[in-house]
Amino acid sequence: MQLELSPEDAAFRDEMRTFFTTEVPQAIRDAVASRQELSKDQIVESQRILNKHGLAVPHWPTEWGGQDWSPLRRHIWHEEMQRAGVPLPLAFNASMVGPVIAAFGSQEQKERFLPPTANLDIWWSQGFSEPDAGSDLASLRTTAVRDGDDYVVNGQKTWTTLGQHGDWIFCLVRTDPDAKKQRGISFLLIDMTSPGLTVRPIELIDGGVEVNEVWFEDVRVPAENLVGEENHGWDYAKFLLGNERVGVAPVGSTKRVLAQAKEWARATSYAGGSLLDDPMTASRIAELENELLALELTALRVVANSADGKPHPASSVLKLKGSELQQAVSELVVDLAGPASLASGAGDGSSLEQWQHRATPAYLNLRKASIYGGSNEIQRQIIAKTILGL
Amino acid sequence: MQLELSPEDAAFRDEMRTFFTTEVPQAIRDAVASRQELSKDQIVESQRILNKHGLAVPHWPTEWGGQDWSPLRRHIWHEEMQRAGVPLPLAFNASMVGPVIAAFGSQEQKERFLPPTANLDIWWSQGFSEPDAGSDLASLRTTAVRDGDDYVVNGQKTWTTLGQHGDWIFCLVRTDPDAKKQRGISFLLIDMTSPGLTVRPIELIDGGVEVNEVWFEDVRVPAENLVGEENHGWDYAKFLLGNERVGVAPVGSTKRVLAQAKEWARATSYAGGSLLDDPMTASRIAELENELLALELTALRVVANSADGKPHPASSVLKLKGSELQQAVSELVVDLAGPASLASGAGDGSSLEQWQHRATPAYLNLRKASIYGGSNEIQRQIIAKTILGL
Amino acid sequence: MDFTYDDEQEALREAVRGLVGKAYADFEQRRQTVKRDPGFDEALWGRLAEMGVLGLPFAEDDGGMGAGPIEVGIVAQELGRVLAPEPFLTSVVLAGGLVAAAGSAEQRAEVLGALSAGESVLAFAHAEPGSRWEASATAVSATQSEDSWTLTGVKEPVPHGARADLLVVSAALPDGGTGLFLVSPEGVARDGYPTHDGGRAARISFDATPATPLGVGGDATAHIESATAAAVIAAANEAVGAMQVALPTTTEYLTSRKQFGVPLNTFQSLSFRAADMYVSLELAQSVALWASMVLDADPASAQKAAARAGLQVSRAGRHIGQEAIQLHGGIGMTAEYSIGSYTSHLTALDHLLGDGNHHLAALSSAVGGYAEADPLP
Amino acid sequence: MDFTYDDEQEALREAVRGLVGKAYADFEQRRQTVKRDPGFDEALWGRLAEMGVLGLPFAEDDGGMGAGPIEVGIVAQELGRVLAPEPFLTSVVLAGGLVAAAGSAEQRAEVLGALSAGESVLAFAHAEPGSRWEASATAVSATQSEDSWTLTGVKEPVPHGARADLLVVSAALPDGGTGLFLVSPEGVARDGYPTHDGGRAARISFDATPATPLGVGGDATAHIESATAAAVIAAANEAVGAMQVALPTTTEYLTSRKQFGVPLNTFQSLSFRAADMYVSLELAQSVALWASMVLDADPASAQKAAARAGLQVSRAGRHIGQEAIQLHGGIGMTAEYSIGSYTSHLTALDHLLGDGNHHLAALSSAVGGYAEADPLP
Repeated sequence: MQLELSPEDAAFRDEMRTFFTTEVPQAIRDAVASRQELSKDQIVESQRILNKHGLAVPHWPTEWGGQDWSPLRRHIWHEEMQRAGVPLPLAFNASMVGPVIAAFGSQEQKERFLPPTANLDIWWSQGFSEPDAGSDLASLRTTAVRDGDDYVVNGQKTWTTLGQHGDWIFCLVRTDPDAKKQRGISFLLIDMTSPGLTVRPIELIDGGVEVNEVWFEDVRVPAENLVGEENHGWDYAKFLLGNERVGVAPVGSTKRVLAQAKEWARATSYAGGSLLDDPMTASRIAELENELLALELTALRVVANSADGKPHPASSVLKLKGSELQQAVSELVVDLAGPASLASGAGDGSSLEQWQHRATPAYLNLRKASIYGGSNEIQRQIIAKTILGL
Repeated sequence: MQLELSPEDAAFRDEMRTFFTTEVPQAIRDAVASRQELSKDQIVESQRILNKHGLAVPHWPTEWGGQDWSPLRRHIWHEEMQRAGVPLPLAFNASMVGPVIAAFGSQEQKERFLPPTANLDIWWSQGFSEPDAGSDLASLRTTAVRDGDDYVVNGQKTWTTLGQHGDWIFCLVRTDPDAKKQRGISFLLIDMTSPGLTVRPIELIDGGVEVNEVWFEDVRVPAENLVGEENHGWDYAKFLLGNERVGVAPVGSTKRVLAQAKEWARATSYAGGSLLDDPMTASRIAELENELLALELTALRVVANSADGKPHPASSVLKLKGSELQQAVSELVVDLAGPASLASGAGDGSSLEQWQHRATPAYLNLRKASIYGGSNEIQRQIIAKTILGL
Repeated sequence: MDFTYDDEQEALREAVRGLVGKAYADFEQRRQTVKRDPGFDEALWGRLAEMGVLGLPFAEDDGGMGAGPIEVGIVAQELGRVLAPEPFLTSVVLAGGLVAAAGSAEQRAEVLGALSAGESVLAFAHAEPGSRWEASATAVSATQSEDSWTLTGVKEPVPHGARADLLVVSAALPDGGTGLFLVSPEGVARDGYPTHDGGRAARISFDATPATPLGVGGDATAHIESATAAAVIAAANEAVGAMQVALPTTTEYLTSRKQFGVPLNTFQSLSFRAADMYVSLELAQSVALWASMVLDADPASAQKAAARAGLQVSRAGRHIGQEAIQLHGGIGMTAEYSIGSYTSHLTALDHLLGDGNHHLAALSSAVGGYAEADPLP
Repeated sequence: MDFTYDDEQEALREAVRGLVGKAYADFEQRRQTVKRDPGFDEALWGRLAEMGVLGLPFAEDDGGMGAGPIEVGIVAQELGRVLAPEPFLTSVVLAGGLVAAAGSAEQRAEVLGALSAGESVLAFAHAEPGSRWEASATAVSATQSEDSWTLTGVKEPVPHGARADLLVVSAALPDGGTGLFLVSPEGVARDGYPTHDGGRAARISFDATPATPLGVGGDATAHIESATAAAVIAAANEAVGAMQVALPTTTEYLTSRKQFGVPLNTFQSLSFRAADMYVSLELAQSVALWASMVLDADPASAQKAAARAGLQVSRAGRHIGQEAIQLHGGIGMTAEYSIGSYTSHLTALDHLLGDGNHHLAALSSAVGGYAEADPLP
């Protein structure tokens, strides 16, 4: 056991810290820091800068831009990025479809898709959930019927995050209606400009429109866009979801918000002093900070035990506790904003601070954190069954 | 809606308060206040004083000593008793077997048992739970086989609270082994001096021996001791458990301990002042106090809605939250005691306070509050099914 | 102590439920209403006036109905049940309450008469950038010049401040203390905007704006504290109404929604959490009703009762609001479906007049002064 | 940052587990041991000495093994796993740690040599009636007369104070500050008693009792703080060991115990709560191990790390301890069955050197002084 990073890893950390705080435009990082919704252009610009320096998809195979880093370095890269307020590489590209194509796609698919996926020239959307297949993903009903060289796709996907920006969508579709649930599902890549494909935004409770419904009416998809084998899509989806869970504990960004929260508390008058001097506020912050530290340390421990590339089963702990803490910090910020937390719709003329405007929408938006990406109930189920044998 | 008690009810409350604080010996009430285990003699003495003045079993039918009070007056009686540190009338007698005999027993049984039950001349024990029938009470296996004028009882009961003091035990026994679970169970009264009946104490984690195993080996019980009809015992048990739930929220006693806790905190030095001045301690107390008030008010609301004699379904709320708060207050007291909470086994020569000695044993002992008398999981199940229709 | 409504109170409840419950029976109707300015239904506001609801707590001499906090609580609960966006709480209970308490007979008759008749929407401009539920004002100051007063400074957020026909404004007095003033919004710079829960708020900037002292003038801090306490209790009732609907909305979803081939309510981990929500609701409801009774019986002790209700309802509202979305899953996040709006409005009510920890701080500082928290006076 | 044990550390763990795990493999063995005075197994204590465990953290020159906090943490975890009642924490880590830090070379060699050899049990007499985990002493005062010192006053509770062969006693110095003294317990009034978790404590009364200053004498508050921090970290590791066993004990019960005709683990409300216990355990374990590493790498910053570990482990210990009993049901309340003793011991460890809120208060007061809590130095 050893606390310190090796000199090499410490140098790596410094290098990352310097890169993220100097190469990614301040305006983008300020937008992250003030908890604004980012524009598509900002997300694309940031990822291209990362990709240019080999920092967008380090966990991919080296021939497709990966870095062959140790798990610790990947962790450092991930944390420093969040710490600096750099938008993470688009998860649909970098953590989801990219690794699936790299692992299960044909050589032709790899060549065609991986470079533009890494560079965010293609913006991928995810087509997994359906109105009647949420946590119970395997009960999905969107069909793909083979017709000559094409599949003809019909059905509806939902909760497609940022689908309004999507160029392509990777979908789970049912190719064998007679097979039992998990079997008979295939993994298909679909051009979102295809005729018959419609994207309809869903307004969320924070007023934002980051998720969408995607409708498929006789959408023709070339059979060459099938990833891997027909009816084996469930295996690829499980692989993808396992990857998703590992990177999903937003420790770095939650730490950043909590550090900001201290400054916001310090700048708020309370009882003749500052709100940060209030023992109740200070202890609430200190307790959250301690739990976040515990989570970060657990992530580091889990990292150490996942050298074989498979997600450590305890990664469900990261997702579960990570989302809880993310939500708890967002709730803290609403309370720090106090009466100003009602000014969520205020414009530029407001006399209140930007962080006060954003406090409640961010809190409401983050209610999703324990639902999406495998709900916390699913994570508890994984822990109970896989780890505890219950 | 009206806040104040009617003048009559207010006078009733004053009368109760005066009675409990003047007629019940101070030594007994001090023992309750210092959270000591009471002796059998103390419990008996207190109940006989109550019974002499018609205050031991006010909820029984008037011909057997009941008072025909409104639900509100019963509540006042119950709260004032706890507030004054008067031991509650023994639940096994007053709330359990007494009402069952009064409702379902023969005239002969009523005459024989009710007066000594009210006066605690008979100390009743409860023989419901078995090693393999805890929350799933209906799976009990103790048998009673009819043999002439007797039943012959064999089996084992457990968690028999204060069974070491017991004169008689009321038992659920299986009289029809072929009937489905809940059917085939009878309600039997058994003299604990019967040959073949053995009581074995179980040491608990606080070092006390308040619960027991009771073994039955060919214990002969006169058939006249059957309550109601054979194989209908489950109905009587449900009646009894419903009654149990109502009186089980120990609001008054928890309030008393919390009020004491304030004084203990005030007497404890901390950071140059008193521990009660510590904002964290004060807010923890204030929050518990608020929840207790909410519980007391809910009990009063429930009382108002249970005029037909049946327990309001929300009485599960009282049991559930009541035990949680009882436990939370006991945890608070351990923390107030601080390092002195380790001195749980100290004797008279100790320089620490009696409340510090008792803090941890009381906390450990009260872990039972959410298990016994229908575990909190059972209460949640009742709320989910009966109230919410889930 | 008696928690049951009498016949008249039951009738009021039925009437209000009939009106607003019908108007917003369809959640889409509420959604469309809050999308358009002024964020509520002016016609419904008028019908509430006809029903006497807008003058409920005011003396009959002032044009009101002479009812009390129990009746106000009943209305607040019913509005809360359907998330009715009409500004009963901020305009009638809070701003109107201040005028009733501090206004001269003439001001009361004029202002409360128009308010009760549905002819004038009132707003209380009190919160300031940097303030945190204090009863005092500092960012807006009052200046006297001979017999006339002017105000200068910024108030934000002012609930329904852009729509209001008349403003009640708190301001720092030249000799210390906080005064209350009536201000006509004509010529005042008002920036209105929607709040996350479909409400409306505004930034209002005063620049030597003429103002009329409410009543005899002078320090009105005590009035602000009392009126705020009454509003906290009404807000608690409104939140209880919202929770009363959020819970069955959730349990109905659990019984109808299938996952893994069975209805969600067969998952005990979910049904038990619904049971815990019920516990929170029952407890919060008890304290909110009790606080209304305390305010009715003994207004002088209402501030502590308001803090107790505010604390309990804050905790319950977060618990129920957060769990309601979680138990719904993804659909709970959507604006089209009702449940998320319940959570959003509970969050707004929680922060309008003081959140749970604000109330807890007040209670904590007094905790050493008595032995037990007794529900009876 | 590396959380894995090296080969030597693994070997230590195996050796200690082999010894104490075997001795207390049967819970009844532990139960019988703690029933009799001195509350632990003197023979096992001797074997721990032979294994080098009792001299683990001390310099080789002082008769110890020259190992560090990682090794101490390993031993503490293993003792915690079986609730071994041997006073490694209070005698070796705490009392021994003070002697190692503050003692003269001669004192170190003599006292730590005997301790390491299993020939002498040490106790730190520090807690006083009325004290609350302060580093200072007030109830026992030290008086100097020429070259000799005497102590007067009462210490309680003193862990293993009745059995101890030598006492390290804190006392208020005549000129202020808190000194540390070695006191032979002969002739000192000691009232020993069992603690709820099977441990032992005592009231010790000094009455002009001769005492020898530890080392150069003078104010030793900083030593007390450092040694306490090291002991808090060891206690956290001991608690983690206990939780590591309490959880599987509970899950095994859930899979074997049937109610309503099915094993308890089929009730999702129970299995999910076990999952939450696992989360608490993992997080607490991470912080306890990290704090050991901080103490190893940078003893100067160990006080904050100790507070962090103390806080996290306190929360986890209560959560896991309370839920373990609840998920067991009635049998969890019985002394014959192991789980309740785990809860009891976790409660004792929690209150020995400072509970969660005590640590939180220390962390809160410093929270404004840095931006982020960084795990790396």
